[in-house]
Amino acid sequence: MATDQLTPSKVPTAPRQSLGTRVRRFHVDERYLPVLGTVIVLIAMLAIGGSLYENFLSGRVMANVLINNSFLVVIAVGMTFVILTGGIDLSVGAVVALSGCVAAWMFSHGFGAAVAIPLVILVGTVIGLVVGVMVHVFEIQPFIATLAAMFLARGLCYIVAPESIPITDPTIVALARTRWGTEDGLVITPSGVIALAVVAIAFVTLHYTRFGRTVYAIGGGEQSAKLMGLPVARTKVLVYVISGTCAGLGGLLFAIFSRSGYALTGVGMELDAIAAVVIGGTLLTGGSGFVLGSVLGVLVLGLIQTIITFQGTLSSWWTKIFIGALLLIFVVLQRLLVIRRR
Amino acid sequence: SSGGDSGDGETAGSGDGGDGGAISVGFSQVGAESGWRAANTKSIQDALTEEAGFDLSFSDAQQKQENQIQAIRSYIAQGVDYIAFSPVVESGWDSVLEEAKQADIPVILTDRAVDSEDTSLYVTFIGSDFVEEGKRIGDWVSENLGTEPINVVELQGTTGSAPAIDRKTGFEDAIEGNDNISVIASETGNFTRAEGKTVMEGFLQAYPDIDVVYAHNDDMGLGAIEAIEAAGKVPGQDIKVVTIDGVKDGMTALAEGKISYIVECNPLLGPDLAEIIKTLEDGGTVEPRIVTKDEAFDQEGAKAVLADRQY
Amino acid sequence: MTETAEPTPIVAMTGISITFPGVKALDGVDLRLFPGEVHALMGENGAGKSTLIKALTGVYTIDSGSIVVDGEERTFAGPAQAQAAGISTVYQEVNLCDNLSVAENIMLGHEVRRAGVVDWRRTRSAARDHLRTMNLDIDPKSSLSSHSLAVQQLVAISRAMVVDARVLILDEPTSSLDADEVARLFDVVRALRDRGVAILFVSHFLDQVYEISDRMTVLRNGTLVGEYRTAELDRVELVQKMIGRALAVLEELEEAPKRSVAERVDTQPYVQAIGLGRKGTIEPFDLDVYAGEVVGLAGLLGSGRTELARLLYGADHADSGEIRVEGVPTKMRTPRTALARGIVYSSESRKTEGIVGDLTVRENIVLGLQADRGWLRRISRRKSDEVVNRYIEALGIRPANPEAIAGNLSGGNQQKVLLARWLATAPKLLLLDEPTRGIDVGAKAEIQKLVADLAQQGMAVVFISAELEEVLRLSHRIAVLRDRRKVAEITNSDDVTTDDVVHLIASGGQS
Amino acid sequence: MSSVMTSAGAVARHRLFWPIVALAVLLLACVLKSNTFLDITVRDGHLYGGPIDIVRRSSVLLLVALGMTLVIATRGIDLSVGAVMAIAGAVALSQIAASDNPESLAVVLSAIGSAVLVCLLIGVFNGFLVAVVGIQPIIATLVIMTAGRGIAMLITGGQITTVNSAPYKTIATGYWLGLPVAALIAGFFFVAMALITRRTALGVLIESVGINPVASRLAGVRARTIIWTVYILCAFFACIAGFIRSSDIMAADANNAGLFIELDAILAVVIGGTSLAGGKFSLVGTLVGVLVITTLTFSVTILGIPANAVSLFKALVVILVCLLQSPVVRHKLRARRRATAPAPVEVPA
Ligand SMILES: Nc1ncnc2c1ncn2[C@@H]1O[C@H](COP(=O)(O)OP(=O)(O)OP(=O)(O)O)[C@@H](O)[C@H]1O
Ligand SMILES: Nc1ncnc2c1ncn2[C@@H]1O[C@H](COP(=O)(O)OP(=O)(O)OP(=O)(O)O)[C@@H](O)[C@H]1O
Ligand SMILES: [Mg+2]
Ligand SMILES: [Mg+2]
Repeated sequence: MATDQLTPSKVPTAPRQSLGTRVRRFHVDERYLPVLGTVIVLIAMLAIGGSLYENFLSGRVMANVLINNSFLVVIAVGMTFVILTGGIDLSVGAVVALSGCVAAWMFSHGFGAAVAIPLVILVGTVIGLVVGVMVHVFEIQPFIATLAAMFLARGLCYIVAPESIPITDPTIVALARTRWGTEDGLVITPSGVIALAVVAIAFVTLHYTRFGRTVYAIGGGEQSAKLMGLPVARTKVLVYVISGTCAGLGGLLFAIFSRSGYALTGVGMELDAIAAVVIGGTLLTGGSGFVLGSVLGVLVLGLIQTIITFQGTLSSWWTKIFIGALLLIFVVLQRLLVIRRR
Repeated sequence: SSGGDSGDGETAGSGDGGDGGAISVGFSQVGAESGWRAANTKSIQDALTEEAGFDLSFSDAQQKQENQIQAIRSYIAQGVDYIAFSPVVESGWDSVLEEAKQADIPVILTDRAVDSEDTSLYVTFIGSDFVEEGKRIGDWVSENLGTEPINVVELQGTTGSAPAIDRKTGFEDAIEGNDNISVIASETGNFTRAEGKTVMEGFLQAYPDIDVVYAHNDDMGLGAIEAIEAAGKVPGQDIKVVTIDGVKDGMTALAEGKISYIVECNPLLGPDLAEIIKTLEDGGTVEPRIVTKDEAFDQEGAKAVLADRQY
Repeated sequence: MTETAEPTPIVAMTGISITFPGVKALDGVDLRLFPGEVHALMGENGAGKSTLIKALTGVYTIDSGSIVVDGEERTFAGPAQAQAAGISTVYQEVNLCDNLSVAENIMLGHEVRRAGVVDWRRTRSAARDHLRTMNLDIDPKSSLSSHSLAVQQLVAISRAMVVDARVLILDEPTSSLDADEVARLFDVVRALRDRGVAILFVSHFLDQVYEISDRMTVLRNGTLVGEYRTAELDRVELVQKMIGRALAVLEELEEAPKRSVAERVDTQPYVQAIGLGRKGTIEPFDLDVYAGEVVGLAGLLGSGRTELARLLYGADHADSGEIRVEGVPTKMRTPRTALARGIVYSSESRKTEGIVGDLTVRENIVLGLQADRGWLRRISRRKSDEVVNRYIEALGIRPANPEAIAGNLSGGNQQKVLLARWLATAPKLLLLDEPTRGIDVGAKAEIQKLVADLAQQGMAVVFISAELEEVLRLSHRIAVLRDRRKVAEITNSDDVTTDDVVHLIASGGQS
Repeated sequence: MSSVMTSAGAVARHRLFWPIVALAVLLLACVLKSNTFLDITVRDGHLYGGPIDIVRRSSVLLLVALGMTLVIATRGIDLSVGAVMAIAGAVALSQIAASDNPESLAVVLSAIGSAVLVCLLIGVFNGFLVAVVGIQPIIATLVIMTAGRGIAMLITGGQITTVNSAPYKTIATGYWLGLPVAALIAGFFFVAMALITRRTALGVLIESVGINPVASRLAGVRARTIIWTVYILCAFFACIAGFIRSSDIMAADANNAGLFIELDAILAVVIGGTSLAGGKFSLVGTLVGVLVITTLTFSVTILGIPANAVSLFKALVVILVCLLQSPVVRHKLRARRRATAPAPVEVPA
């Protein structure tokens, strides 16, 4: 770099050691606090669940939390990219349904897995691209662009598969059946592995590539990012493409999970994904958060479901109230932890 | 209907069934989207009580298949004796049912069927035949109203859901031969009163000469009645309303003549379920498909049963 | 620098015009930049300097005119393309991402990569090197938002150095820097110039302009006044060209507003801070401010002046000590409490803490007044007209349109709007943090005069400025801060010089 | 004042141009399908007809969107409105159903009173979570969105509570001075809010908080109180909307009352030109947005769009309106219009 070779002509008056450095009593970086809060409350939840219910902490139950939510993990990862730029993606639930329906339709029309699987994921990519263009080129607010995409994808679902279609393709069946792991139920499925791989890729992308850092920069201030000469346009379109692709992949995982395609799957799934991301400590205003936090967020939601099932005595309405209450306790605790540490 | 009295008998006999402790049953309900569903839940919770020798784990899936699969997996992990559930969707249950089968837990389906080719995955299905329900409405309309040219509007259930699809199909099958009947419009009312009313208001605007409203459930029918009355017409006279379900509000309207005909879809599956589980527990076998006997009511019939209608 | 044979300009802008809804911001302006020169862009607030810069780097699309870079006609679609063409820019307001670390802000888009992935260790050490050139010894890993505006500005400058630029544009880089930082920056600028980089420099400090620039282009009201060699244009002429008014104004300027002799009428201070402090921000300090008195805060960048003012205003919570207002102990819970007691604070970061961008000038000016009255009692149109027009005129806010969107105003004019907001509330104690940042020469004198007058009329003022002369000129007393601690307090008199204060700061009050 | 009004008016007209065109096109399509659609007839002294239906039907969404506009202006969002509607209906109707005399006005009023109280409490709760605890609005209101329906079902025992009560029925289906009461109620609150936000300083303070919360706080604005207030207002309006919805069918449907209405409300707000990033809001814009969405829903039935294609139809209309409204397209269209005008004269340097 050019300026390195510059020799100062004037010796600085006094090096200011303390300049700008903050006195820190805690060594935890502030940015990690929300995630840390999530971890602590999650552990507390596990402990309470374990003490209340038999079998709760068994390997099988814990493995199930991941297996049952692998599609949500993938979707939440995609959502994290979007939210980090300060956007939001409401279309993911409908895209999951659409790619599931397309998968079911293709399999029932004799396409093989090698053709169907990439195409199914591509469905999500294309919708993501459409959204990205709407958001970036036409400057439509993400909420609205993705809401329109949600209607669109849902509408296409009814056209592709008006009724639920079972999937009998051997590859999918095999993927659904395969379990790796120990006898006592601590197992992992191919879907789980895919989800974890997606998380790993996302992590590296966000933290170790220029694209990833641009995502954060846009969330910190789009105008600034633009003035800093960062490729804002490309990045913004790309995050929606990523989210769409993740939703497409999520749809595939859901199709494997349920071995069917159905137009009404994933109603409200976008909210689950958003909730997971936010619970994981990501700010909806963008610029701050971690993909691993989102995974924790999914686990929290999964655990809440598990607790409900283990409780077993809740009526339908108490179930709703209970979920709401757990969510409340969770976010308030997490928030208090964060404030405390600050 | 079918299960009522036999269920009672079972309850009485359960006192001595307690040798191995209570029978643990995991039940995953679709949700609580309607009065019908609430009655269904209550019936099951009332039948599988501790006194009757059951240990019921109930969970509500909030209309999400993923929650239901998750709940069933959880029941398997908990090691319950029986699993019962009302599937949200027909397809997509093979994997989790296979897991249940591996764990040697018998599965009973209630209310809605699954389209699994491998019928060994579940022991039996109890519930209604939605196509048949639509067909019975269609037959009645065809016989009683279709004697002269009539215009029918249809209020569909939630787009894509099995009851909506089946009830539509059944109705269409039944009226196929009757040229007098023309379905001039068919729109979804999402099984709710409010949307039933909204859609009916639109129909009334768009089509001046509607003779019959076919609603896929009572709630939409009741909503339609509100719309008809608001438009200054008399339901039951100017426009006839036929529905499926037979919940209390619907039966009341039927008794008052606002609704003309209702095909019942019996939500009280609890006693049947209890009986089946007891039979299986005692080593017996059950039919793979038990269709509940659904009645149909006209105004007279409604008046007769209304007094002791509980849901 | 002497111009012998006219070399070819690296940037030549001709006939640039830009119109915003209702404003013709630029009208046929020319600008030439030659390699190896420092070129000053001069003009009053709102003259169009920043707009011209943004036109060059593609932030704004030009209505007409041509831009030739390196002999080739170019229109950049955005700063990214301009950067690729070797034009590196530090825009007027600090435009960094305060959610990221210092290192990232410097290196964003230029991270050191190995096999496609960012090598953070080397990226950080590169960032540290760049910070060092600016004599900035801060942790590259620390979050940008934890640093004061001045530090952020230095970081922004460091960032501009990362690219191996042929043109470096600095839009008011020195507005919140103190003398040392400025000297340091100029060293770097000179070194770059000597290596043939063309530098475009904007500042309202004439001293600085005369110290560093070779040539200058003067704008007035969006039009070009002319291009001059710095050596051939003296200050009086320059100012005349900038403001287009007669010399009389200038003489008035030279005759700096003098602090009046403090004659304390009150026996008790209007506001008294006793052992007020906040852990990690500022050590407990005592400070008295009497009505009719200007208390200046002197200190280097990061010395805690801003923090002191924020505590007095209740913008941050003190965790020790107390504040007495007219002798009554008062808990400053929120700015509202302070406001209700006639204490107001004009923040140094006008972009993030001052101006409400999408509101109009009028709404921004009456905001403080309105907040004080509560939402129910809306300020009548008549009252607001009166207030707004008064301050638009008094401070020379341009465009003089109360319905202009405040965020679209030029930086200096935004600062004036912010000042107007606080003056409009007729406060008892005015906490001014860098109130003249980015304000042009004429307006600066006006504002200084205003402050002196207000004090004379009995207002208490706490005055913070990076410009020590200004502090000395206005203050009756000066509190000296260092390392987030108040180290000395002196009574100002004509004998006190800037050197005395600098010495006090350097010695930490041990003189 | 007049200069603000005209300049703001000009901008508003511009921004709302395409939504209004969309409205007109939808209405036109309906007329083409059903010729009598726009006819307004007088029956028993009441007005009937398509436009009246749309206006009456808009009342629920208008109320919800009204509150939502204010919340969105502060950079927030309220997902709980649907649940609040359900609770309002559940509380009011179960109280009426439990009383001896459902037809009595006093009973109805007290039922409404207690429902309003409950809903205000929910608003206070939401506002507390957002403004005081500092939880992100979307999650804070998600709590009630989830639990609220549970509470409503708890009140109704999971059943759809049906009542017969003439005074209550008036809310949605009654007429006053020939106009639907529901529309009058919504209109009243709309006008009241428009006056309150623009005749007092509330509007500008809300915008200020939405645009730059930090600067607003430093300017002495009670940001916390204002944010709290808008959530309470939002819950209140949702509550009134809940009364209209439950009165419409004379039943409290805890599960379905106001289901997904938050999305429609947000859509209406945004079509009306208020940005989800907070700041400047336009209640008139919201009104137009509401009319567009209600007409869109209504036209689905009138035009006989097949049930399977309803979603697709909605998506296309929304996308079209948004695209036409987008700055880029607007700019392009304007440029084309201008192209016929003489080119700007080059000013010599
Ligand atoms: N985005 C915009 N929209 C409308 N008007 C604008 C916009 N940007 C700048 N202006 C107007 O253009 C004129 C020139 O502004 P500019 O920022 O270039 O001034 P400047 O010379 O940099 O002033 P300062 O010294 O205060 O920074 C001003 O009148 C300003 O109000
Ligand atoms: N939000 C914050 N939280 C904690 N410490 C901060 C914060 N903002 C700034 N600081 C630190 O407090 C110290 C003093 O702040 P600041 O630099 O604003 O003081 P100042 O004397 O006003 O300097 P300047 O001339 O830069 O305005 C600095 O070391 C800075 O890093
Ligand atoms: Mg400028
Ligand atoms: Mg400072």
